Amino acid sequence: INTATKSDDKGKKENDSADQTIKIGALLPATGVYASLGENVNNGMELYFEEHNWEVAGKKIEIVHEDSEADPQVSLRKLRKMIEQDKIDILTGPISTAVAYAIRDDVDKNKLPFLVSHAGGNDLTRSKRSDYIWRSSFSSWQIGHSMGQWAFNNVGKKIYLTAADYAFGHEVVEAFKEAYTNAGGEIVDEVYPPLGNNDYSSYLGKMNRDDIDGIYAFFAGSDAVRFVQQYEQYGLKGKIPLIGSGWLVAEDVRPQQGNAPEGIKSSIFWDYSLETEENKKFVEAYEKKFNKRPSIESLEGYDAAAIMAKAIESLNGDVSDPTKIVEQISSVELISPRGLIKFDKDTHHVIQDLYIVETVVVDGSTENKVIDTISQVVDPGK
Amino acid sequence: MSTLFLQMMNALSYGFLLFLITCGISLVFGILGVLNLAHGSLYVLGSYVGFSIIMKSGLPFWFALLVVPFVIAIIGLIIEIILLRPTYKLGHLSQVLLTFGLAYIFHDLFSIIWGKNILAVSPPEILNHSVEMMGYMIPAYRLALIAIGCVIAILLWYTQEKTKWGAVIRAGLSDKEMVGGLGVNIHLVFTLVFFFGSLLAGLGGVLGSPVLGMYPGMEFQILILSLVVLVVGGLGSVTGTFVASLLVGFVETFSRFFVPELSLIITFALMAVVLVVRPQGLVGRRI
Amino acid sequence: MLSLKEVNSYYGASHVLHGVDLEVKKGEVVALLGRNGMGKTTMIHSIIGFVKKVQGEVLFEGQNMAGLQSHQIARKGIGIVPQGRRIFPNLTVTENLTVFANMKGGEWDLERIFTCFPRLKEREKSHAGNLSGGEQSMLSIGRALMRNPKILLLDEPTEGLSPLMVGEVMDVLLMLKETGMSMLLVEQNISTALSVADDVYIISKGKVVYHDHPEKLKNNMDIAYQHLALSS
Amino acid sequence: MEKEIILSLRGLSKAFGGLKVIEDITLEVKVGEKIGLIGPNGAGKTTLFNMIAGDLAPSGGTISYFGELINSSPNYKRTQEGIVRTFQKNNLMLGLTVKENLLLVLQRMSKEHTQWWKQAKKGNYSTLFETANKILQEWGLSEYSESKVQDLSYGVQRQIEIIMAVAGKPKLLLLDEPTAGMSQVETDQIIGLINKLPSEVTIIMIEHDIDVLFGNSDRVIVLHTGRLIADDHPEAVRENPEVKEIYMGREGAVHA
Amino acid sequence: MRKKLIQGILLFLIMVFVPFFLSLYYVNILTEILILGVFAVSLNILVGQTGLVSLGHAAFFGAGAYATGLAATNISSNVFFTLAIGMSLAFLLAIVIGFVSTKAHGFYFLMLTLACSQMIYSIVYQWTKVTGGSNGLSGIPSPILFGSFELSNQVFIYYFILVVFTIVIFIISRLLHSPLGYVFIGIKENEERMKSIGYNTAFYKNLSFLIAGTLGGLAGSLYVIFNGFISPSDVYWTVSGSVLIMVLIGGAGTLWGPVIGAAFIVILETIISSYTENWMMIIGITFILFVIFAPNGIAGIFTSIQQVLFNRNKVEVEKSIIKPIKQQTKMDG
Ligand SMILES: Nc1ncnc2c1ncn2[C@@H]1O[C@H](COP(=O)(O)OP(=O)(O)OP(=O)(O)O)[C@@H](O)[C@H]1O
Ligand SMILES: Nc1ncnc2c1ncn2[C@@H]1O[C@H](COP(=O)(O)OP(=O)(O)OP(=O)(O)O)[C@@H](O)[C@H]1O
Ligand SMILES: [Mg+2]
Ligand SMILES: [Mg+2]
Repeated sequence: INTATKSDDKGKKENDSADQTIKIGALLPATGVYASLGENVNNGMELYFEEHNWEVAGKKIEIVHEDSEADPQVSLRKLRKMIEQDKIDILTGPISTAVAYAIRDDVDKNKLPFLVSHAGGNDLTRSKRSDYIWRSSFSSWQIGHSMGQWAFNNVGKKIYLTAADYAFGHEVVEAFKEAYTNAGGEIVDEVYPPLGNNDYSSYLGKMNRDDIDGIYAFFAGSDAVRFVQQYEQYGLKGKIPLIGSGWLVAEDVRPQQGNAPEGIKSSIFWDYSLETEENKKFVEAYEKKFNKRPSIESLEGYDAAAIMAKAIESLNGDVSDPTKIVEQISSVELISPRGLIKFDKDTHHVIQDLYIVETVVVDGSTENKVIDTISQVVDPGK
Repeated sequence: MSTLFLQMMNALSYGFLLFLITCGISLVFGILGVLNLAHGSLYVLGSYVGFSIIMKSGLPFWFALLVVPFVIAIIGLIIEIILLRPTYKLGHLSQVLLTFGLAYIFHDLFSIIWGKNILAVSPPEILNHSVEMMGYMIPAYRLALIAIGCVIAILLWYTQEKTKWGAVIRAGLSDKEMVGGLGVNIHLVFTLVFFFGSLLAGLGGVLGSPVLGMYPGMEFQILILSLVVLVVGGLGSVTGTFVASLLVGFVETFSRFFVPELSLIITFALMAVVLVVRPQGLVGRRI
Repeated sequence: MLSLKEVNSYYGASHVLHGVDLEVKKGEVVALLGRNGMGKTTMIHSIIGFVKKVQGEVLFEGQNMAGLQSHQIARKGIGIVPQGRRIFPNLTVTENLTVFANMKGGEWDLERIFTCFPRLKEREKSHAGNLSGGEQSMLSIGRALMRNPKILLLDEPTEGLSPLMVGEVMDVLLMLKETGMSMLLVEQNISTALSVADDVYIISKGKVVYHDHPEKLKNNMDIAYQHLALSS
Repeated sequence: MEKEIILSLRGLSKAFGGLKVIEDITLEVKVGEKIGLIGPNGAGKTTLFNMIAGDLAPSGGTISYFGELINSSPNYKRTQEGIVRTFQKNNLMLGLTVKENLLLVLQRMSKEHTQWWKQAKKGNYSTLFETANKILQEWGLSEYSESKVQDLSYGVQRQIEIIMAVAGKPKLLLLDEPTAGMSQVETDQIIGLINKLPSEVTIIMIEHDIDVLFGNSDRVIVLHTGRLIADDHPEAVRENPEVKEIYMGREGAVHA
Repeated sequence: MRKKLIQGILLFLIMVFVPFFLSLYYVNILTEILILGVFAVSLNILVGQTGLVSLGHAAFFGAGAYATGLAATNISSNVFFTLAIGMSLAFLLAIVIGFVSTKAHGFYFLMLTLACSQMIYSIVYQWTKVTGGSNGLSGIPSPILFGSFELSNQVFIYYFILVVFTIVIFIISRLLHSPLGYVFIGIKENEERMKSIGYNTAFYKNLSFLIAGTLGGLAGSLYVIFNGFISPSDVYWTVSGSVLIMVLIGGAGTLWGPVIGAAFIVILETIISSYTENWMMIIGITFILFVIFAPNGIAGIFTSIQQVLFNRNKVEVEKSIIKPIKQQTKMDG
């Protein structure tokens, strides 16, 4: 049996070098709560490869899509399919951190280069680090930590913490807490509503107190919509400043929030409004192709595609050796729409700028505006 | 003291929101005995159609409130006549499978038609502000929900208790054939009740959308939430669902306030406790 | 008024009634006798439309009812007291009586039922499922009467009734007969059946094996026993 | 020798809410007695059975079985100890065949039922099959043995109801209107078989068919509005004017 | 019976040779089917035999999986040890949940099991220190069979799981036709009457719940052995829902139905979702077609085909013992 599988392995390699297409596996959710994130990452990748005629270093690029359903069990099944059936050369995805952790061992065992284009779990580039896993998006730590000092300087000395009760929320808030208290701030209290909570009124009631200078919130998706709306409806807006991660006021949730997010300040590694050449070009192309604004996940997809393309290029299209692929990925350095990005070779994690963004009302609807930059944030890796 | 008052108001408004979401399934499952797992989907469909009317076509909220329930009710009607009827003689497990299949189909239809993004609906202009009560701001829309909830509760209670419809349906549940033998077209009755159940789902969908919004997969959360409220109240009576909605509203709101760590577990714990103490729910009739 | 011509009834693949002919004239009480499992209930159910597969003609006031749904059949003026009572256990006694009532042109109303069966009056607010067996039988009869039918199908209406109540029910039936109501009565107690019947049928294994005037049988019960026992 | 007392009720009563259904019944039954229980509809006969069999908890009073208080013993335990009842309203495993219904009774008594590794059809179990076949044959129901109960006519289901109880080898058999819904031919047959049960089997039978009842009881008990109003030899009860008045009615004689 | 045994052995041998013909990918899918097959078979004891429709079976899967995962990470990764730990926790949980929920009937039972399993879910979800919270428990070491013989290869794991699966199926096939199995069916048909016949139905319902729960835990343990991770989404009620659907689609109350159902769902989902994003719609339509055209599940289709092809009497006896969907489960309480 052993020999059978081994020869199978060899077959794979031979096939690939003969083949003229490079297969990229995209393990992204197409159904369920995270479906829109998956769709946006996909769009970003497609935009990039379309701009390059789906060709890199003379080889055709093919994306193999599999619906992860944001479910680790399903994802693992799909991953195995992509490895065995589709014989993908590089993997990207997967949105959900739980999925990333679940497939980590199989990826590692199979020596499959895996460029994480969205999944924040700190451990992925810490205790669960693998030679074959590199992350181009962000870590929870980067998001939370970046705002600590800033909040102490610009918001106040006493802050109330709140986050959706799941690992991502906790990690972000922990990082913020660390930075903020180190800076000298005091966390007055914290509360963790469950993920997918539909009524924040009682939590807001707890936060509605006079002895705090602000609220730091981590919510995303429908939670962000509801939280920010109810923050306004229950009269906290204008009374207690709200800060948080960029997902609180992300491109794809703001339209649903009305004018409620006005004045929220958040930290994030890209914003629609960034005034760089690269970003303007990206935004324009994206809007032309998809007829809607890019979201941060679109950018993540776009960047991931760019990084993979760069790596393949420097290998002249020879993707037969996975160690070489990851080596090349690790050396990619580029000016992306989000600014300069490169990899930290120790942690396998991206080094990037973080922006402090304020939400303002322009012509009756909200826009984000970059008000500060924290440059080249490096995840500590432990 | 006044924070308690605020939480009371929150609990009340949340409770009524729950009632608006659950009254449809209370009618269809609690009273008609049809376990419709696609009920959450009908609710979400109501929200989405309402979204198209209000946010896309720019028509007034009230117009959507009037039209959408009927659209959903007609869709419910078609589902009942074509798909559900044959399952009545097969039993509940077949209904589980069938309506779960429907929910799957709806899930994909939603993302094909309305995309995968989160959507929200703005409340009607006149309610799009907050009212100050005892120094606290309370959204006017929530207060309006309390009023509408009361009206619907009374209407439902009246039809169930004071007309013979409730009795005919209960009779049909225990012996459909015999009801036919006594000259009542029980199929028609079932279809009508399903129609009204779907109507209420649509109504709940429109009314709930400014608060809850909609996103892929929401239907399953709504479904579970509704089922929990339904069993806490007990199957078979709108009164039970009403009581349970308020109870769940209060327990959830106050537990969030006092012991936020437990909020994920609290509804289910409440349900478990109620069922262990009273195996047929708070107000449930033994069917 | 009601006549069955060459009726064949099936449950799925099993053929239960084999070419049955039967007639109930206006104002007549027809008794249907037979051992257990011979097809009496099937016959009643074929008339009211509970049996799905019925071939042949079931004529009511000259109109063929085969193929109609049971609620349509019932609305033509056919009342039924089914076997096993089949009252609605989760409805109260009053609900059982009133919900399906048809007051148009009828003489039976709640009050009258309660005078006939005072026991029901005492239990009017109870759930019918809590009634005793005999009380349920009364309720089932009352429920059928409340529909003020033109013809009554009675499938062992006296089952579980005390002798006193059997007498009362028989009185009611006799009185109904006097007012011109037609009835098809299935009964196990032959003498009770014969005390009201104008015509008697005995069926065995889904076929009519005997049809005559009750007097014939009254004078000679052995005939009845013979025909009844024959089937074994 | 005086026969042992199998069942003794002391001050037994039952109320549903405010409705007193059984009031202060005291009664002793000796082993092997055949007792007829009559009373107008709603007198409380079935309720009394429910309490003896453990399907209903009494509101007051005691029930003793062979001198032992069984008030709090659950119904299945009483059945295991020999108190077996039939139901006035058919209560069977409708989706199973007649034989399977019967086998469930037989295997319970054979104590084999907790064995999951044995195959029902093999070993000892085949003797159960034979017993089942024998019983069905004896009761003239062989032709139905493989039919699902739900496909049978009402009267046949009533017969199975009785077989299920008799097959349980009762010491105290509670028959609730056994012959209701049965034709006369079947009634004769069933009663004949019940009479063939071993003489030490105690039987209490509720029956509205007074021919059957008076013909087969050593003692008749009359219940009226939850109270015991007569307890005597059949002939004495039959002549009792109060019983005539409340139970038999004018026509009582006609049926006799 | 003997014929069945020979058929079973043949099937087992075919399964043994599968890895020689199929690629690792298919072997993996097959392993997953076997695991979910065990899971579905265990639920079938409740749903198909005892008539207790549970929507909380994932709790046991989760209990088995987490216990196995934690034991393997922290104590020893010997398979037998971790399996035993997983099953023991599931067993204990089944005692508690069974005690609470078997008191309720029909739909209330369903909702009570749902409530209990959602509480387990919350615990798993929020007890981050132990369970890893929403990120799950990953990096669980490969199981060790004997001494230092690691089941590192997917094919070895397949064989191990195949053996366990075979044992479970054997046990269940005995149970299904055993006197105890009949008692369960009797309870499904008419619990009240079973009491009157002299069965302590509360005990038997708990027993059935225990067997089902423990085997459900076994499935969870196998899952961890196979995948090396477990996350809260595997304890969520949707998992209970999908295993219930496997049982229904396959044919409740039959031996192979649930396994076939598991295979059907896994294969359908895997294949279709690779071709279209809208796979849920196709699966949904399949469910509906099943209800309309094959209300007795796939096993029911087989029986009908057999009936048409062969002498029908033989099958009929079988069928009447194992009653498929026509539910007596009074969900209206
Ligand atoms: N639902 C059914 N499916 C299949 N066969 C049935 C069904 N109902 C009745 N039968 C069969 O039809 C035959 C006639 O039954 P029916 O109920 O008409 O008898 P009956 O004369 O009313 O008997 P009883 O005196 O016992 O009520 C019986 O052999 C019975 O087994
Ligand atoms: N669960 C209950 N709740 C309320 N009342 C009940 C309940 N069970 C029985 N009763 C009432 O108690 C009385 C006695 O009922 P029971 O069934 O014992 O009568 P019975 O003597 O068996 O009559 P029958 O000869 O008609 O069967 C009836 O009037 C009935 O309505
Ligand atoms: Mg009959
Ligand atoms: Mg009685």
